[in-house]
Amino acid sequence: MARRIAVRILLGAFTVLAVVLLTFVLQYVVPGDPARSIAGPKATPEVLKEIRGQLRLDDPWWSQLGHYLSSVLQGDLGTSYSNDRPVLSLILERLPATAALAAAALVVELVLGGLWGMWEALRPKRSWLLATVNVGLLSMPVFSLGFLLLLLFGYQLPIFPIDGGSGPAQLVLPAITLGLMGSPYYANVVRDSMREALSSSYVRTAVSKGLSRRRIVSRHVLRNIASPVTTLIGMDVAVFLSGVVFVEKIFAWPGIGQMQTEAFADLDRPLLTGTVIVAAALVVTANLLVDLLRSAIDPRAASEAP
Amino acid sequence: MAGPPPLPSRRHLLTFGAAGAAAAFLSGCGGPGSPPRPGALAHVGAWAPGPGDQSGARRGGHIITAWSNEAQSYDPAIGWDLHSWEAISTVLHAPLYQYAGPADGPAPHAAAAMPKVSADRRTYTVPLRRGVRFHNGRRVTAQDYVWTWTRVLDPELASWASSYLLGIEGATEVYEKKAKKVRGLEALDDHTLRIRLSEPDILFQALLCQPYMAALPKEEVERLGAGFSRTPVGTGPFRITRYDSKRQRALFRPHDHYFWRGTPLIDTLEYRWGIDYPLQALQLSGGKVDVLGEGLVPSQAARFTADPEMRERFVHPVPVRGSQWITTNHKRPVLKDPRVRQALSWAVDREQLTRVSFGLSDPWGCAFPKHLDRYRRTARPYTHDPDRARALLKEAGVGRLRLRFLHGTQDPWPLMAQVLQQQFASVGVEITLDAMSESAFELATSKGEGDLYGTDMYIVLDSALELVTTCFTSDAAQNYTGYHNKRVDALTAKARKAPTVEASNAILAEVEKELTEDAAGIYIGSLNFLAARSPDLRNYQMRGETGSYYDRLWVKR
Amino acid sequence: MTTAPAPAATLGSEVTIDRLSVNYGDFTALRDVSLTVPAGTTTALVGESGSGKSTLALAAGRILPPGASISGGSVTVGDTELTALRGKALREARGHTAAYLAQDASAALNPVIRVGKQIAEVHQVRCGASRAEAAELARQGLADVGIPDPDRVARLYPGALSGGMRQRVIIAIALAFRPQLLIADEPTTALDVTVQADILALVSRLQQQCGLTVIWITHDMSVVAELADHVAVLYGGRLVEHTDVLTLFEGARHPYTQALLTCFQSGRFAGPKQPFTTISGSPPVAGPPGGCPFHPRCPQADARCGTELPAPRRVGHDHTAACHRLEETP
Amino acid sequence: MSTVPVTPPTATAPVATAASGPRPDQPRPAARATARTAGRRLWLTGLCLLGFLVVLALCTPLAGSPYTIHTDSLTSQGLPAGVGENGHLLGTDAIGRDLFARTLFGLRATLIIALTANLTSVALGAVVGLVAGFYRGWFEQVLMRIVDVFLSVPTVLSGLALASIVGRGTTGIIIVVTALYWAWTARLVHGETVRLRGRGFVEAALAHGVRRHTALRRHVLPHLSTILLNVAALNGAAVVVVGAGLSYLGAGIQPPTPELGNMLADGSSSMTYAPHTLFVPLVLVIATVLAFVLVAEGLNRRNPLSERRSWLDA
Repeated sequence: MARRIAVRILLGAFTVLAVVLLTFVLQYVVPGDPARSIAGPKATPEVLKEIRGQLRLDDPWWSQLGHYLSSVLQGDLGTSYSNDRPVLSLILERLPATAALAAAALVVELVLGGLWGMWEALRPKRSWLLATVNVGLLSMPVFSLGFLLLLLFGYQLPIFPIDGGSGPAQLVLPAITLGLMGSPYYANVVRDSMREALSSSYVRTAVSKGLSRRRIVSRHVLRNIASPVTTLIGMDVAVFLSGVVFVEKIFAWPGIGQMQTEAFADLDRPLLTGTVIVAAALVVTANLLVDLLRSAIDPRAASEAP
Repeated sequence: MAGPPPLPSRRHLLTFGAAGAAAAFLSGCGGPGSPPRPGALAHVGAWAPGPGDQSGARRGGHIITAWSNEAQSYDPAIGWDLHSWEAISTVLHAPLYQYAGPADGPAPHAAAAMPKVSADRRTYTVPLRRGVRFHNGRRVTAQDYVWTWTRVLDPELASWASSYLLGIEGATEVYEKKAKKVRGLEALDDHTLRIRLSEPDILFQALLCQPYMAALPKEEVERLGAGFSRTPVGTGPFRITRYDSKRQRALFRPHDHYFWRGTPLIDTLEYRWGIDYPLQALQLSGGKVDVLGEGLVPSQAARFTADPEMRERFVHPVPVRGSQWITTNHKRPVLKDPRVRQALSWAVDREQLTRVSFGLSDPWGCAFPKHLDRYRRTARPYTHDPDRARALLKEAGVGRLRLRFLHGTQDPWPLMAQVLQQQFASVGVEITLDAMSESAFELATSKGEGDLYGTDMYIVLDSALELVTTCFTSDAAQNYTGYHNKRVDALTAKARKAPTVEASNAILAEVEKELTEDAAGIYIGSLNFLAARSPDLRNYQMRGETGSYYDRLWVKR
Repeated sequence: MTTAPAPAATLGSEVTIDRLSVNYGDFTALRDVSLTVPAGTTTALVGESGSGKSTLALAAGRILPPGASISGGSVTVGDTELTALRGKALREARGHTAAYLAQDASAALNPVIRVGKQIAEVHQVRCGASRAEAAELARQGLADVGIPDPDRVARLYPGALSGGMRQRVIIAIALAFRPQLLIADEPTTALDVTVQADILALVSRLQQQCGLTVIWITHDMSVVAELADHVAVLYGGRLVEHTDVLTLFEGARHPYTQALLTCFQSGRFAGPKQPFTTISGSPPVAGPPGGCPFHPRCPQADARCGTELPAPRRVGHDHTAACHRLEETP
Repeated sequence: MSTVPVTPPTATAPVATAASGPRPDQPRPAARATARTAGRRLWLTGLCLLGFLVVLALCTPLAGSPYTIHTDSLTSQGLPAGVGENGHLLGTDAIGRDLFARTLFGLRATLIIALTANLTSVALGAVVGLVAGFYRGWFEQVLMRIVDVFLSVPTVLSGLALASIVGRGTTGIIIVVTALYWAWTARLVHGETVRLRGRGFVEAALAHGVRRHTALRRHVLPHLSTILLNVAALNGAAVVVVGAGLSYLGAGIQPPTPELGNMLADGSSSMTYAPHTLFVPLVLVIATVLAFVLVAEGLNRRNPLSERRSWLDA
């Protein structure tokens, strides 16, 4: 078991490194001059040259990459162009907000999607209401849904505060937006795996034991559907980190998604690559945790290939 | 409002391409133009120079201003986006002079009186006001100004404003690391500062009003180091007490030793950023926020124009000294012929075009902004005359004309480009639109690519001379399209050396006439600024050169 | 194997099935079958696929699959009449009337719960035993079914057990029921012969000790011979013959039963290269034809067999058969 | 089945059951039939809806030009005309262009993107997944790690960066969407292929000396077809929404070419004073996604699994 984890961590490190390379190339190739976004349009060419010199922007790309990689390996993600502070501290400052949002959205997803899937699995007839809601959510872009919720529950009937900040009350609307987006996927997975579980013979054994319906579902069925659901959670982390970009922009939630788009617009390369690395590391660790969780819940998973 | 909403970074917003400074504008409404009368509150002494009428002033209150982005820096030598500019101009630092009433020129602020100018108009002697202290309590001396201005010239700091100080004797040597001290800059005693220019410059008086010319405490700059850009120490009406980048908020409290006794009136000022425009509009109309720092962007401006009641309660329209035009690439042979440029100028229907910016620019066919003080215009603006355009094109012998129009994602240009495309098509000129990200757009235009692109330019130094020297003279910093007009260059140099503002403006009128007739650019609009503030604020004043004046407003909840 | 302590009372009770009919939607799987299984005895249900033997057994324990409905008749196990029960009462009744031994033991065990816990659960639910007591009873149950080192096995997951072990666990679960009726649905078919022998020996031992009433579904005559006291032969959803095991092998009267026996003998004692004797035709799938269900494949069928349904008639002391031409057959 | 299986049946795998009466956990033949017809009804409606949308998109020339700006139809304050006003069937957008024409052109652009990008990303994903799943060993590890990398890079950000490099036209978006979405399909297909390889019939084929890639093509691929169709359908829905997302951030198809994505983006900002500018394109996006989801749902229904009865109802 420990060997398997070690292999996974090694592979994870490789993935993060590959992501660093990919992101560095991506943002290096994006047209635009970071010096201009630092010094502003009225700066004279001499000032721009001076800034480019200080930030070593005119070095050949491979020396920039080499310099960057060596500093990353020592854990120093460089300093942000736009506000002169170490990228790592900037990200760590904003990370808890995004983590809280992702966690809350995951809870909303699991609860909504789970209950919905279970309800549909336990009812013999397929309900058309849920199918239409399913389609509606699948096709609604995040920002339209977010803005509608903001307008409805933040402004028209001011149930939730819309004055920005990162308190629990402000967390509700963004978490619901993200959660709603993901719940159809969870509902489908829960419904299918539950339906398969309910028609398998170990449930018949449970029925023949005379167990109550609730006990059968909670004791026997839920643990069996945990494995496919945890796989989905693993895949979902990456989705969160991109859905978060829109939601944080609309609800002014101070997370790394917002910082990422700002860094991209300002061509703040160290901050941009920094956020991507942290995001990639989050995805990799999340997948590892999910795998461990899954093999804890479902012994069959433990025997599968890593 | 059509056109993809602007990318999150609004740093570029009101810089609109060329004008690094904030939206420069005259406070159109409110109080009489005369210098501030003593307020009803006895204990409020004289007010800092600026617009507004303080009768019925009341103390106390907490003001919240919303911004879309974090400030570039609160260090006056570094910050240039609107958020930083307002903080360094009226909140944290007090420059030597500040624009007085709505239409008047600079009035003494941190300085005791207007500068004594030598006969050859090259030496300025500035008497400093006594009793001006830094937030840490230390008195300000002339030596502080010498140190601050030398710091701006320091190549290590790479401040964007360094180029403005090169007019002072010896400044270029410091800028090129050849000298440590600026020859033309001397502190005669603790309260007099003498500046010697290499040649007379009518703009220098306005330069003394800029935030980067305000004194900075040497010991604090060195103590705080990089932190200075977030929690600076200055001489302004407010000092910063908390900078929280995690919750994206900054808190300012009144400066206890502020030399205009009794102001500011409110207790605390809070800046909040990271708030997108639609949410800003909701927060304002929901009463959660008192001022929108960047005013109304076109997409939100439409929201308020749609509802007259909302417009009346929240919107504070303010004319701005800024002009909007389409730069033509003079390197392209077909665009070298002035008749082609004039044809394009006649082909534009400015009425239809500026409707797309929802009140943020008025249709206008001349080079300089519509409202200029102490200026008598002689140029005749272009109007919409497609037949004349077609005639000019035939006269210039141009058949099918295909031009590439570049634009970034910044409102309202993506939309205007589409309207222009249709208007030019009606005179036989085919425009292809080339949309790109904002940073790619700036890089492309600075390299002189593309044929046409939109430009907005605001005047901060109180004279149209700034517009010409930045965009239209041959050696202008932002003249990327190779426009050379000897007559314009000569007149501009003369205007700069003119003895008085009126004389300088008379010469500038000729420059505008030349630029307009030569159609150096296709002039389409004169810019406005729609400030957005809560109806509870009293005596809310705003000027483009500085942003909102928080030292004179009060709250009546 | 430690001898299990004699259980307090014999568990098994009499099962009487009276004119029972069951159908799945429109397909009638069982047509008014009457059968009694004396307490403490084993009755084997024999027949080809689709003869309704599984349905009869499951109906006896009221654990019919979804979609099946009892359209007539009644089932009484001990003193409770099962067909009338609904909802909670049915659930309660299921708990202590019938235990079910599935054919595929690995599927019948919940793959994600430890084996010990699945047995303990019955004790906890049925007789309210505490967690520790239930665990001890489960360990005891595993020992009863002859599983070595029950502590280790109790902590294992079903996936880690062999086929035989899993079947024993199923039996342990069944016993934890203290069931009045044990329904075995070909539990040994999926196992290889040696393990099958162990399981059969185990079941018969447990039956003697606890006096279980067993309904054993199979189509393997050797199992019938070894275990069963009575045998009921079903064909096309009808009870064609019901007798004790001895008379069946010596004097089966119904042509179908005789054909089954001959096929079995030819298969069992055939020398090399000798063809097996088979029964021509195939069991009815779309529902039995009019008259006697077996008549299309019955060598002695005559006109009457084709039209009129033969009613089951007593042929001997403990022997009924349903055929018009009983007299002629030897 | 002429002979009656007399000798005890060999230890058949639990799945292949002798049909001894309706297996309790297998759906009855009747159930399997209704599942198939219900499934067919569903994905047929899906296909019809998609067909209708394609026809709608094809008759764009009738709807007039989406670019002409009818300034006369803007209200006095310069606000867009509502649905049905000033002779515009669906009103106008913020600068006065006919929304009906723009929606049709937008639909065509979105369908082109949705179908092609969907095809390319699913095809690429399937190929990589199949090859990785089939040729086990280090080759699989390398491919799957590349998939992990693509899944870890935040989609929106890489989309933005890629869009500014490969250009913003339709081809640009297709490249971006393919780059973002092939990894999902690859991971799903890889998992499935690994599972299928373990099944008997593939190993049997290989044992008979069938070369690997013919075994792959003949045995594994047909089995995957249902999964691929399913993924393609859901992927189609996601592609439309991602296009809208990229446009919202200014990286999608650039104005003035209409595309449902950037129309949604514009609509969101002008929703407060002209809600129809958002809801008209939104209805069409929902219709497009509905078509894809119906096809996916229909295909899902065809496999009998979905009609199995729960023991709780017994």
